[in-house]
Amino acid sequence: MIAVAVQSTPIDAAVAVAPLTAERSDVGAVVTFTGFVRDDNGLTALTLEHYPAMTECALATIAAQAAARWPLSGGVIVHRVGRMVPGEAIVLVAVASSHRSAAFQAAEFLMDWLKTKAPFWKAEERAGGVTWVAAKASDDTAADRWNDRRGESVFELRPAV
Amino acid sequence: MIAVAVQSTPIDAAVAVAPLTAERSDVGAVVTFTGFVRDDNGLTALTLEHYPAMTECALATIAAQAAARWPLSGGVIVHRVGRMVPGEAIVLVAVASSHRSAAFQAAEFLMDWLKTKAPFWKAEERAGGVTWVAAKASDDTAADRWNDRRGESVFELRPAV
Amino acid sequence: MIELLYFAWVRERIGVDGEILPLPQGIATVSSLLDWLAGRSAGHAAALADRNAIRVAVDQVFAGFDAAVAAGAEVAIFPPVTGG
Amino acid sequence: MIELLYFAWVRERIGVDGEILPLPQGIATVSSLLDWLAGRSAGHAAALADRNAIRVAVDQVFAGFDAAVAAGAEVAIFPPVTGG
Repeated sequence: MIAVAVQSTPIDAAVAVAPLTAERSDVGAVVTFTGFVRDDNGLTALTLEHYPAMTECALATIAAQAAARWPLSGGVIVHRVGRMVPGEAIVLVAVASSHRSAAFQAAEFLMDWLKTKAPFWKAEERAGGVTWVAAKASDDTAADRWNDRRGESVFELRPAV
Repeated sequence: MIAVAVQSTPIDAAVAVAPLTAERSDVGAVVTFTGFVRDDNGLTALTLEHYPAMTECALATIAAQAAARWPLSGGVIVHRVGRMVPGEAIVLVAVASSHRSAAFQAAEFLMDWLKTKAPFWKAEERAGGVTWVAAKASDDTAADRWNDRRGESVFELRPAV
Repeated sequence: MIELLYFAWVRERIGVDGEILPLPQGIATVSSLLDWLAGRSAGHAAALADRNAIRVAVDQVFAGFDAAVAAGAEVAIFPPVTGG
Repeated sequence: MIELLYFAWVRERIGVDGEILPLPQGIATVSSLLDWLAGRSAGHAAALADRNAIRVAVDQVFAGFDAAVAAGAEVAIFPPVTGG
């Protein structure tokens, strides 16, 4: 019910979001999040590496969690991979629901979990060279907001040291 | 910096949101909310009445509050008025920021305040006749989340009985 | 004179979009204005009977019932808003 | 045999995308697998030196260091994810 896609071509937001409301009159709210490459500190390009055998299943599992937690009438996750330049979209998440609160929460949940529980890695290109982006503690904190028994049993990224 | 518009013609989301990222590479996140007419309980049409002399100023004041509270690089509020049918968009809010959390919060804030602090009234048409929509306590509760000294001094809808 | 504007079911019950009236002596707040208006017709009385369901803007800014009104003001009277 | 896959700077430090190796006797957990791999070359040692910076998936599911590994498994080793 939440469609997922991983692609190396540019994301077309209008095309991705249109199916959520096409031919329907029971949808009250659509929330869309789009993440873009920023030219922070002279960044010239961003490359998204991923783990192809795992990625779509990880996205589908995250999507299923959202669908289980909120009454959604539809949704879509599109994640770009490969090399892109500032201004291009990296990721698009959109969810449709009867009510705005569910749509906002589900979209924010999807982004928080995508950032911490899907096998993507960002490498930044600048004049000085290429560096891998470090995971942010703030992203872990954001993702942990949504933890419950169900969530923790499905995903446990931290090694049990 | 947050553009506001009130119109009786259909809302084109792509046209409304495009300026937020056009020619820019410093925007990291865009969150868009679109509210639609639902065919709940046989609803056949919805008419939005407003107070023209006040509406744009009220929207601009709400927009200014959002801009003061979060680091936004841009935003847009488009509210439709007049008669519309199920499936049509009533309102679109979009905000751009460097960071996703600010964008999500500002979009949700704008919607909560639009629902409770802008001079619009909905009338629902069904086979049985036309009824005015009653304000929802849940919308007041959602809007009250964002109250602070600044907010309360700018808007006080409740009569001091 | 004072300019009154009515919206949604307040407009429907009163039966007009608005009216321009001389402001009587002694009416200096929203609350006393509403009391006076309620006596003008059965429609006004019906529209303004439940004050908990009435909201007001004075000169295009939301105002409480204790807000001041004076000649020359634009006072809009309406139910709680339901946009968005 | 066990199939190993490396991503991001783990891949760069080890110098290959992955490798298929015979699983030695006595290696039955992610933790012991990482200890064994770290001894294979200077690149492996550099990649796996900071275990707090290492995450693992076994058969395409995120796994803790105490997770079981057995012959036939696909074990992916990588830094904390940074997508979205």
